Amino acid sequence: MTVRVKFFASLKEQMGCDGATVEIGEVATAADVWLAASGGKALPNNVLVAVNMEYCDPNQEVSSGDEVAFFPPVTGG
Amino acid sequence: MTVRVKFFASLKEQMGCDGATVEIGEVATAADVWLAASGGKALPNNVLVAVNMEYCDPNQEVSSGDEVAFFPPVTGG
Amino acid sequence: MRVEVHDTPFHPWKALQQYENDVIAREYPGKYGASAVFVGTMRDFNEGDEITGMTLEHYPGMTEKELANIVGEARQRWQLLEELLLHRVGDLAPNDPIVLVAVWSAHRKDAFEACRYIMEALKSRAPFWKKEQLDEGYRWVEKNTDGY
Amino acid sequence: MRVEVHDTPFHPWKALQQYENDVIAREYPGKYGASAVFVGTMRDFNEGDEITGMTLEHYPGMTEKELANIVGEARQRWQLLEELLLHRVGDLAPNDPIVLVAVWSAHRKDAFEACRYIMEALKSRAPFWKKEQLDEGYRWVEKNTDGY
Repeated sequence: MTVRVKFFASLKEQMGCDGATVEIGEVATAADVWLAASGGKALPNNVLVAVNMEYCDPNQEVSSGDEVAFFPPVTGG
Repeated sequence: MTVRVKFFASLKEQMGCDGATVEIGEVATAADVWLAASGGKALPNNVLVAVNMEYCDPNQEVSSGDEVAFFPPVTGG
Repeated sequence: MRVEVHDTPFHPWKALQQYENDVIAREYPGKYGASAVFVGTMRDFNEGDEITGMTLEHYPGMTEKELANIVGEARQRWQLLEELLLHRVGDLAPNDPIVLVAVWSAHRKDAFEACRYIMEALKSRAPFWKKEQLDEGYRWVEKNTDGY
Repeated sequence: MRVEVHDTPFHPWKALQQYENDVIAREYPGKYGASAVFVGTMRDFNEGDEITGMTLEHYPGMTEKELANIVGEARQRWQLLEELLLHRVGDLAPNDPIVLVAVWSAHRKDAFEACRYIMEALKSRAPFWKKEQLDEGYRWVEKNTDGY
Protein backbone atom coordinates (compact mmCIF):
# COMPACT_ATOMS: atom_id res chain seq x y z
CA MET A 1 0.00 0.00 0.00
CA THR A 2 0.96 3.63 -0.30
CA VAL A 3 1.04 6.18 2.52
CA ARG A 4 1.97 9.83 2.51
CA VAL A 5 4.68 10.83 5.02
CA LYS A 6 5.27 14.33 6.39
CA PHE A 7 8.11 15.76 8.48
CA PHE A 8 8.07 19.08 10.31
CA ALA A 9 10.43 21.59 11.88
CA SER A 10 13.86 20.29 13.00
CA LEU A 11 12.94 16.80 11.84
CA LYS A 12 12.27 18.13 8.37
CA GLU A 13 15.76 19.65 8.36
CA GLN A 14 17.35 16.44 9.63
CA MET A 15 15.55 14.32 7.03
CA GLY A 16 16.38 16.82 4.32
CA CYS A 17 12.82 16.82 2.99
CA ASP A 18 9.31 17.70 4.12
CA GLY A 19 7.80 14.36 3.20
CA ALA A 20 7.61 11.44 0.86
CA THR A 21 5.29 8.86 -0.59
CA VAL A 22 6.16 5.46 0.84
CA GLU A 23 5.36 2.01 -0.50
CA ILE A 24 4.96 -0.50 2.32
CA GLY A 25 3.42 -3.96 2.98
CA GLU A 26 -0.30 -4.30 3.64
CA VAL A 27 0.08 -4.58 7.43
CA ALA A 28 2.24 -1.79 8.83
CA THR A 29 2.39 0.48 11.87
CA ALA A 30 3.32 4.15 11.93
CA ALA A 31 6.73 3.06 13.28
CA ASP A 32 7.17 0.79 10.24
CA VAL A 33 6.39 3.78 8.03
CA TRP A 34 9.10 5.74 9.81
CA LEU A 35 11.62 2.95 9.25
CA ALA A 36 10.81 2.82 5.58
CA ALA A 37 10.90 6.59 5.15
CA SER A 38 14.08 7.13 7.16
CA GLY A 39 16.08 4.38 5.54
CA GLY A 40 16.14 2.10 8.56
CA LYS A 41 16.85 4.53 11.45
CA ALA A 42 14.97 3.83 14.72
CA LEU A 43 12.17 6.20 15.64
CA PRO A 44 13.59 8.62 18.26
CA ASN A 45 11.75 8.59 21.60
CA ASN A 46 10.70 12.21 21.53
CA VAL A 47 9.26 12.21 18.01
CA LEU A 48 5.51 12.68 17.93
CA VAL A 49 3.33 10.77 15.49
CA ALA A 50 0.02 11.73 13.91
CA VAL A 51 -2.04 9.70 11.47
CA ASN A 52 -4.52 11.68 9.40
CA MET A 53 -3.89 14.72 11.62
CA GLU A 54 -4.61 12.95 14.90
CA TYR A 55 -1.99 12.07 17.48
CA CYS A 56 -1.41 8.36 17.80
CA ASP A 57 0.89 5.73 19.20
CA PRO A 58 3.77 4.65 16.91
CA ASN A 59 2.34 1.13 17.08
CA GLN A 60 -0.95 2.16 15.50
CA GLU A 61 -1.61 0.42 12.19
CA VAL A 62 -1.96 2.58 9.14
CA SER A 63 -4.11 2.14 6.05
CA SER A 64 -3.53 2.81 2.41
CA GLY A 65 -3.78 6.50 1.63
CA ASP A 66 -3.14 7.61 5.21
CA GLU A 67 -1.15 10.73 5.96
CA VAL A 68 1.50 9.84 8.55
CA ALA A 69 3.28 12.80 10.16
CA PHE A 70 6.39 12.85 12.36
CA PHE A 71 7.49 15.89 14.28
CA PRO A 72 9.48 17.07 17.32
CA PRO A 73 7.86 18.30 20.58
CA VAL A 74 5.59 21.25 19.81
CA THR A 75 6.61 24.74 20.90
CA GLY A 76 3.77 27.09 20.02
CA GLY A 77 1.96 29.68 22.13
CA MET B 1 -11.98 63.43 71.65
CA THR B 2 -13.68 63.78 68.30
CA VAL B 3 -13.74 61.17 65.53
CA ARG B 4 -15.33 61.23 62.11
CA VAL B 5 -17.71 58.35 61.37
CA LYS B 6 -18.72 57.11 57.92
CA PHE B 7 -21.36 54.61 56.80
CA PHE B 8 -21.65 53.04 53.35
CA ALA B 9 -24.15 51.22 51.16
CA SER B 10 -26.99 49.36 52.94
CA LEU B 11 -25.61 50.43 56.31
CA LYS B 12 -25.86 54.07 55.26
CA GLU B 13 -29.52 53.48 54.40
CA GLN B 14 -30.18 51.69 57.69
CA MET B 15 -28.52 54.44 59.71
CA GLY B 16 -30.28 57.11 57.69
CA CYS B 17 -27.08 59.11 57.19
CA ASP B 18 -23.67 58.75 55.57
CA GLY B 19 -21.74 59.76 58.67
CA ALA B 20 -21.42 61.86 61.75
CA THR B 21 -18.92 63.57 64.00
CA VAL B 22 -18.84 61.75 67.32
CA GLU B 23 -17.60 62.98 70.70
CA ILE B 24 -16.23 60.14 72.80
CA GLY B 25 -13.95 59.58 75.83
CA GLU B 26 -10.16 59.60 75.43
CA VAL B 27 -9.82 55.80 75.37
CA ALA B 28 -12.20 54.21 72.88
CA THR B 29 -12.25 51.38 70.38
CA ALA B 30 -13.84 51.37 66.95
CA ALA B 31 -16.68 49.32 68.49
CA ASP B 32 -17.20 52.05 71.10
CA VAL B 33 -17.45 54.58 68.29
CA TRP B 34 -20.11 52.44 66.65
CA LEU B 35 -22.08 52.29 69.91
CA ALA B 36 -21.94 56.05 70.26
CA ALA B 37 -22.86 56.69 66.65
CA SER B 38 -25.67 54.14 66.46
CA GLY B 39 -27.37 55.13 69.70
CA GLY B 40 -26.41 52.01 71.63
CA LYS B 41 -27.04 49.21 69.09
CA ALA B 42 -24.50 46.34 69.11
CA LEU B 43 -22.10 46.15 66.15
CA PRO B 44 -23.46 43.48 63.77
CA ASN B 45 -21.10 40.58 63.12
CA ASN B 46 -20.82 41.10 59.39
CA VAL B 47 -20.07 44.82 59.51
CA LEU B 48 -16.55 45.67 58.36
CA VAL B 49 -14.52 48.35 60.12
CA ALA B 50 -11.80 50.61 58.74
CA VAL B 51 -9.86 53.27 60.61
CA ASN B 52 -8.21 55.90 58.42
CA MET B 53 -9.03 53.83 55.36
CA GLU B 54 -7.39 50.63 56.61
CA TYR B 55 -9.28 47.54 57.66
CA CYS B 56 -9.04 46.86 61.37
CA ASP B 57 -10.48 44.85 64.22
CA PRO B 58 -13.47 46.46 66.03
CA ASN B 59 -11.37 46.34 69.20
CA GLN B 60 -8.69 48.59 67.77
CA GLU B 61 -8.32 51.84 69.69
CA VAL B 62 -8.96 55.05 67.82
CA SER B 63 -7.35 58.45 68.18
CA SER B 64 -8.68 61.96 68.02
CA GLY B 65 -9.31 63.01 64.44
CA ASP B 66 -9.49 59.46 63.10
CA GLU B 67 -11.90 58.53 60.32
CA VAL B 68 -13.82 55.44 61.40
CA ALA B 69 -15.82 53.71 58.67
CA PHE B 70 -18.44 50.97 58.94
CA PHE B 71 -19.76 49.05 55.96
CA PRO B 72 -21.35 45.78 54.85
CA PRO B 73 -19.45 42.99 53.02
CA VAL B 74 -17.97 44.38 49.81
CA THR B 75 -19.47 43.36 46.47
CA GLY B 76 -17.33 44.95 43.75
CA GLY B 77 -15.74 43.43 40.67
CA MET C 1 0.94 50.27 38.07
CA ARG C 2 -2.14 52.23 37.09
CA VAL C 3 -5.28 52.03 39.24
CA GLU C 4 -8.35 54.09 38.34
CA VAL C 5 -11.94 54.38 39.51
CA HIS C 6 -14.20 55.63 36.70
CA ASP C 7 -17.62 57.22 37.17
CA THR C 8 -18.37 57.01 33.44
CA PRO C 9 -18.11 53.99 31.11
CA PHE C 10 -14.66 52.78 30.10
CA HIS C 11 -13.74 50.63 27.11
CA PRO C 12 -11.59 47.67 28.19
CA TRP C 13 -10.02 46.75 24.85
CA LYS C 14 -9.35 50.34 23.89
CA ALA C 15 -7.86 51.01 27.31
CA LEU C 16 -5.57 47.99 26.88
CA GLN C 17 -4.55 49.06 23.40
CA GLN C 18 -3.69 52.52 24.68
CA TYR C 19 -1.87 51.36 27.80
CA GLU C 20 0.16 48.90 25.80
CA ASN C 21 1.11 51.56 23.24
CA ASP C 22 1.83 54.28 25.79
CA VAL C 23 3.46 52.32 28.61
CA ILE C 24 4.19 48.66 27.98
CA ALA C 25 5.69 48.75 24.48
CA ARG C 26 7.63 51.89 25.37
CA GLU C 27 9.02 50.84 28.74
CA TYR C 28 9.38 47.10 28.26
CA PRO C 29 10.02 46.50 24.56
CA GLY C 30 10.72 42.83 23.94
CA LYS C 31 10.26 41.92 27.63
CA TYR C 32 6.52 41.19 27.99
CA GLY C 33 5.92 37.67 26.81
CA ALA C 34 2.62 37.25 28.62
CA SER C 35 -0.44 39.38 29.33
CA ALA C 36 -3.39 38.07 31.31
CA VAL C 37 -6.59 40.08 31.39
CA PHE C 38 -9.93 39.78 33.13
CA VAL C 39 -12.96 41.90 32.27
CA GLY C 40 -16.09 41.81 34.40
CA THR C 41 -19.26 43.00 32.67
CA MET C 42 -22.72 43.77 34.02
CA ARG C 43 -25.16 40.93 33.41
CA ASP C 44 -28.93 41.33 33.09
CA PHE C 45 -29.55 38.49 35.56
CA ASN C 46 -28.45 37.51 39.05
CA GLU C 47 -29.72 34.88 41.47
CA GLY C 48 -32.61 34.04 39.17
CA ASP C 49 -33.85 37.61 38.76
CA GLU C 50 -33.76 40.03 35.88
CA ILE C 51 -31.57 43.04 36.60
CA THR C 52 -32.32 46.23 34.67
CA GLY C 53 -29.63 48.47 36.12
CA MET C 54 -27.00 48.74 38.80
CA THR C 55 -25.50 51.40 41.02
CA LEU C 56 -21.96 50.89 42.26
CA GLU C 57 -20.98 52.77 45.39
CA HIS C 58 -17.43 53.04 46.70
CA TYR C 59 -15.40 54.60 49.50
CA PRO C 60 -13.38 57.32 47.78
CA GLY C 61 -9.82 57.25 49.03
CA MET C 62 -9.94 53.85 50.70
CA THR C 63 -11.00 52.08 47.51
CA GLU C 64 -8.01 53.33 45.53
CA LYS C 65 -5.69 52.61 48.46
CA GLU C 66 -6.94 49.06 48.89
CA LEU C 67 -6.70 48.37 45.14
CA ALA C 68 -3.10 49.60 45.15
CA ASN C 69 -2.38 47.40 48.19
CA ILE C 70 -3.74 44.37 46.35
CA VAL C 71 -1.68 45.04 43.23
CA GLY C 72 1.34 45.60 45.47
CA GLU C 73 0.84 42.19 47.06
CA ALA C 74 0.68 40.58 43.62
CA ARG C 75 3.96 42.30 42.73
CA GLN C 76 5.59 40.82 45.81
CA ARG C 77 4.38 37.36 44.98
CA TRP C 78 4.89 37.14 41.22
CA GLN C 79 7.30 38.60 38.70
CA LEU C 80 5.31 41.31 36.97
CA LEU C 81 6.28 44.13 34.67
CA GLU C 82 3.10 46.25 34.78
CA GLU C 83 -0.52 46.22 35.92
CA LEU C 84 -3.64 48.10 34.84
CA LEU C 85 -6.76 48.07 37.01
CA LEU C 86 -9.92 50.00 36.11
CA HIS C 87 -13.17 49.82 38.08
CA ARG C 88 -16.46 51.48 37.36
CA VAL C 89 -18.70 53.26 39.90
CA GLY C 90 -22.04 55.06 39.51
CA ASP C 91 -25.03 53.98 37.45
CA LEU C 92 -24.51 51.07 35.07
CA ALA C 93 -26.61 49.37 32.41
CA PRO C 94 -26.37 45.71 31.33
CA ASN C 95 -23.26 45.05 29.16
CA ASP C 96 -21.36 47.91 30.82
CA PRO C 97 -17.83 46.90 31.83
CA ILE C 98 -17.43 46.85 35.62
CA VAL C 99 -13.80 45.93 36.10
CA LEU C 100 -10.63 45.41 34.09
CA VAL C 101 -7.57 43.69 35.55
CA ALA C 102 -4.53 43.33 33.29
CA VAL C 103 -1.00 42.23 34.10
CA TRP C 104 2.09 41.98 31.93
CA SER C 105 4.91 39.61 32.69
CA ALA C 106 7.76 37.78 30.98
CA HIS C 107 6.09 34.42 31.67
CA ARG C 108 2.54 33.12 31.51
CA LYS C 109 2.40 31.43 34.92
CA ASP C 110 3.05 34.74 36.69
CA ALA C 111 0.57 36.58 34.47
CA PHE C 112 -2.28 34.07 34.93
CA GLU C 113 -1.85 33.69 38.68
CA ALA C 114 -1.37 37.36 39.47
CA CYS C 115 -4.39 38.40 37.39
CA ARG C 116 -6.63 35.93 39.18
CA TYR C 117 -5.22 36.82 42.58
CA ILE C 118 -5.87 40.53 42.04
CA MET C 119 -9.41 39.82 40.88
CA GLU C 120 -10.26 37.58 43.86
CA ALA C 121 -8.69 39.95 46.38
CA LEU C 122 -10.60 42.86 44.84
CA LYS C 123 -13.86 40.91 45.13
CA SER C 124 -13.31 40.19 48.81
CA ARG C 125 -11.59 43.37 50.01
CA ALA C 126 -12.01 46.44 47.79
CA PRO C 127 -14.77 48.68 49.20
CA PHE C 128 -17.37 48.66 46.42
CA TRP C 129 -21.05 47.87 46.85
CA LYS C 130 -23.56 46.88 44.20
CA LYS C 131 -27.20 47.87 44.31
CA GLU C 132 -29.29 46.02 41.74
CA GLN C 133 -32.32 47.54 40.07
CA LEU C 134 -35.11 44.98 39.70
CA ASP C 135 -38.42 45.31 37.89
CA GLU C 136 -39.88 46.40 41.20
CA GLY C 137 -37.54 48.21 43.55
CA TYR C 138 -33.89 47.46 44.19
CA ARG C 139 -31.69 45.34 46.43
CA TRP C 140 -28.13 45.46 47.72
CA VAL C 141 -26.00 42.51 46.68
CA GLU C 142 -25.19 40.86 50.00
CA LYS C 143 -22.01 38.96 49.30
CA ASN C 144 -19.66 38.08 46.47
CA THR C 145 -19.29 34.40 45.67
CA ASP C 146 -15.91 32.72 45.98
CA GLY C 147 -14.09 32.51 42.66
CA TYR C 148 -11.67 29.65 43.36
CA MET D 1 -15.92 29.41 18.67
CA ARG D 2 -13.52 31.11 16.30
CA VAL D 3 -10.06 29.61 15.71
CA GLU D 4 -7.66 31.21 13.23
CA VAL D 5 -4.05 30.80 12.17
CA HIS D 6 -2.61 34.06 10.82
CA ASP D 7 0.45 34.39 8.61
CA THR D 8 0.53 38.17 9.06
CA PRO D 9 0.47 40.20 12.32
CA PHE D 10 -2.81 40.42 14.23
CA HIS D 11 -3.82 43.03 16.81
CA PRO D 12 -5.11 41.34 19.98
CA TRP D 13 -7.05 44.23 21.53
CA LYS D 14 -8.56 45.29 18.22
CA ALA D 15 -9.53 41.70 17.47
CA LEU D 16 -11.21 41.46 20.88
CA GLN D 17 -13.04 44.73 20.37
CA GLN D 18 -14.32 43.56 17.02
CA TYR D 19 -15.28 40.07 18.15
CA GLU D 20 -17.12 41.45 21.14
CA ASN D 21 -19.02 43.94 18.96
CA ASP D 22 -19.77 41.48 16.17
CA VAL D 23 -20.48 38.30 18.08
CA ILE D 24 -20.58 38.52 21.88
CA ALA D 25 -22.67 41.64 22.42
CA ARG D 26 -25.00 40.61 19.60
CA GLU D 27 -25.53 36.95 20.53
CA TYR D 28 -25.21 37.10 24.31
CA PRO D 29 -26.38 40.57 25.40
CA GLY D 30 -26.45 40.78 29.18
CA LYS D 31 -25.15 37.21 29.61
CA TYR D 32 -21.35 37.54 29.60
CA GLY D 33 -20.27 38.57 33.07
CA ALA D 34 -16.68 37.42 32.70
CA SER D 35 -14.03 37.48 29.98
CA ALA D 36 -10.57 36.03 30.52
CA VAL D 37 -7.86 36.72 27.98
CA PHE D 38 -4.28 35.67 27.47
CA VAL D 39 -1.92 37.23 24.96
CA GLY D 40 1.50 35.76 24.28
CA THR D 41 4.01 38.13 22.71
CA MET D 42 7.43 37.57 21.20
CA ARG D 43 10.23 38.45 23.59
CA ASP D 44 13.72 39.53 22.57
CA PHE D 45 15.31 37.05 24.97
CA ASN D 46 15.09 33.35 25.76
CA GLU D 47 17.26 31.06 27.86
CA GLY D 48 19.80 33.83 28.39
CA ASP D 49 20.22 34.71 24.72
CA GLU D 50 19.15 37.67 22.65
CA ILE D 51 16.56 36.74 20.04
CA THR D 52 16.31 38.98 16.99
CA GLY D 53 13.54 37.19 15.14
CA MET D 54 11.44 34.07 15.06
CA THR D 55 9.87 31.77 12.50
CA LEU D 56 6.79 29.84 13.50
CA GLU D 57 6.05 26.71 11.52
CA HIS D 58 2.81 24.74 11.76
CA TYR D 59 1.04 21.72 10.30
CA PRO D 60 -1.76 23.20 8.17
CA GLY D 61 -4.94 21.26 8.78
CA MET D 62 -3.87 19.43 11.90
CA THR D 63 -3.07 22.63 13.77
CA GLU D 64 -6.56 24.08 13.27
CA LYS D 65 -8.13 20.71 14.10
CA GLU D 66 -6.15 20.29 17.31
CA LEU D 67 -6.91 23.87 18.40
CA ALA D 68 -10.62 23.23 17.85
CA ASN D 69 -10.34 19.95 19.83
CA ILE D 70 -8.77 21.83 22.74
CA VAL D 71 -11.45 24.53 22.78
CA GLY D 72 -14.08 21.78 22.55
CA GLU D 73 -12.62 20.08 25.63
CA ALA D 74 -12.78 23.36 27.53
CA ARG D 75 -16.44 23.73 26.52
CA GLN D 76 -17.15 20.27 27.94
CA ARG D 77 -15.46 21.07 31.20
CA TRP D 78 -16.60 24.64 31.90
CA GLN D 79 -19.65 26.74 31.16
CA LEU D 80 -18.57 29.00 28.33
CA LEU D 81 -20.48 31.26 25.98
CA GLU D 82 -17.82 31.92 23.33
CA GLU D 83 -14.12 31.53 22.58
CA LEU D 84 -11.67 33.31 20.31
CA LEU D 85 -8.26 31.81 19.54
CA LEU D 86 -5.76 33.43 17.18
CA HIS D 87 -2.24 32.12 16.55
CA ARG D 88 0.48 33.59 14.42
CA VAL D 89 2.74 31.67 12.03
CA GLY D 90 5.53 32.82 9.70
CA ASP D 91 8.27 35.36 10.41
CA LEU D 92 7.90 37.38 13.62
CA ALA D 93 9.78 40.28 15.17
CA PRO D 94 10.08 41.04 18.91
CA ASN D 95 6.82 42.51 20.33
CA ASP D 96 4.72 40.71 17.72
CA PRO D 97 1.72 38.95 19.23
CA ILE D 98 2.02 35.17 18.96
CA VAL D 99 -1.21 33.93 20.47
CA LEU D 100 -4.54 35.25 21.76
CA VAL D 101 -6.89 33.09 23.84
CA ALA D 102 -10.15 34.68 24.97
CA VAL D 103 -13.19 33.11 26.60
CA TRP D 104 -16.51 34.62 27.62
CA SER D 105 -18.64 33.16 30.38
CA ALA D 106 -21.32 34.15 32.86
CA HIS D 107 -18.93 33.58 35.77
CA ARG D 108 -15.29 34.33 36.42
CA LYS D 109 -14.20 30.92 37.69
CA ASP D 110 -15.16 29.29 34.38
CA ALA D 111 -13.53 32.06 32.38
CA PHE D 112 -10.22 32.00 34.27
CA GLU D 113 -9.87 28.23 34.33
CA ALA D 114 -10.92 27.61 30.73
CA CYS D 115 -8.59 30.31 29.40
CA ARG D 116 -5.63 28.84 31.22
CA TYR D 117 -6.55 25.29 30.25
CA ILE D 118 -6.73 26.20 26.56
CA MET D 119 -3.39 27.97 26.75
CA GLU D 120 -1.61 25.08 28.47
CA ALA D 121 -3.13 22.47 26.18
CA LEU D 122 -2.13 24.55 23.15
CA LYS D 123 1.44 24.78 24.42
CA SER D 124 1.72 21.03 24.85
CA ARG D 125 -0.34 19.72 21.92
CA ALA D 126 -0.93 22.19 19.08
CA PRO D 127 1.54 21.50 16.26
CA PHE D 128 3.55 24.72 16.09
CA TRP D 129 7.34 24.97 16.17
CA LYS D 130 9.48 27.99 16.95
CA LYS D 131 12.81 28.66 15.31
CA GLU D 132 14.71 31.46 17.01
CA GLN D 133 17.03 33.78 15.14
CA LEU D 134 20.17 34.53 17.18
CA ASP D 135 22.95 36.98 16.44
CA GLU D 136 24.74 34.11 14.77
CA GLY D 137 22.55 31.47 13.19
CA TYR D 138 19.31 30.07 14.50
CA ARG D 139 18.01 27.31 16.75
CA TRP D 140 14.80 25.35 17.15
CA VAL D 141 13.12 25.75 20.52
CA GLU D 142 13.27 22.24 21.95
CA LYS D 143 10.43 22.18 24.45
CA ASN D 144 7.83 24.43 26.03
CA THR D 145 8.05 24.89 29.78
CA ASP D 146 5.19 23.80 32.01
CA GLY D 147 2.87 26.67 32.89
CA TYR D 148 1.21 25.30 36.02
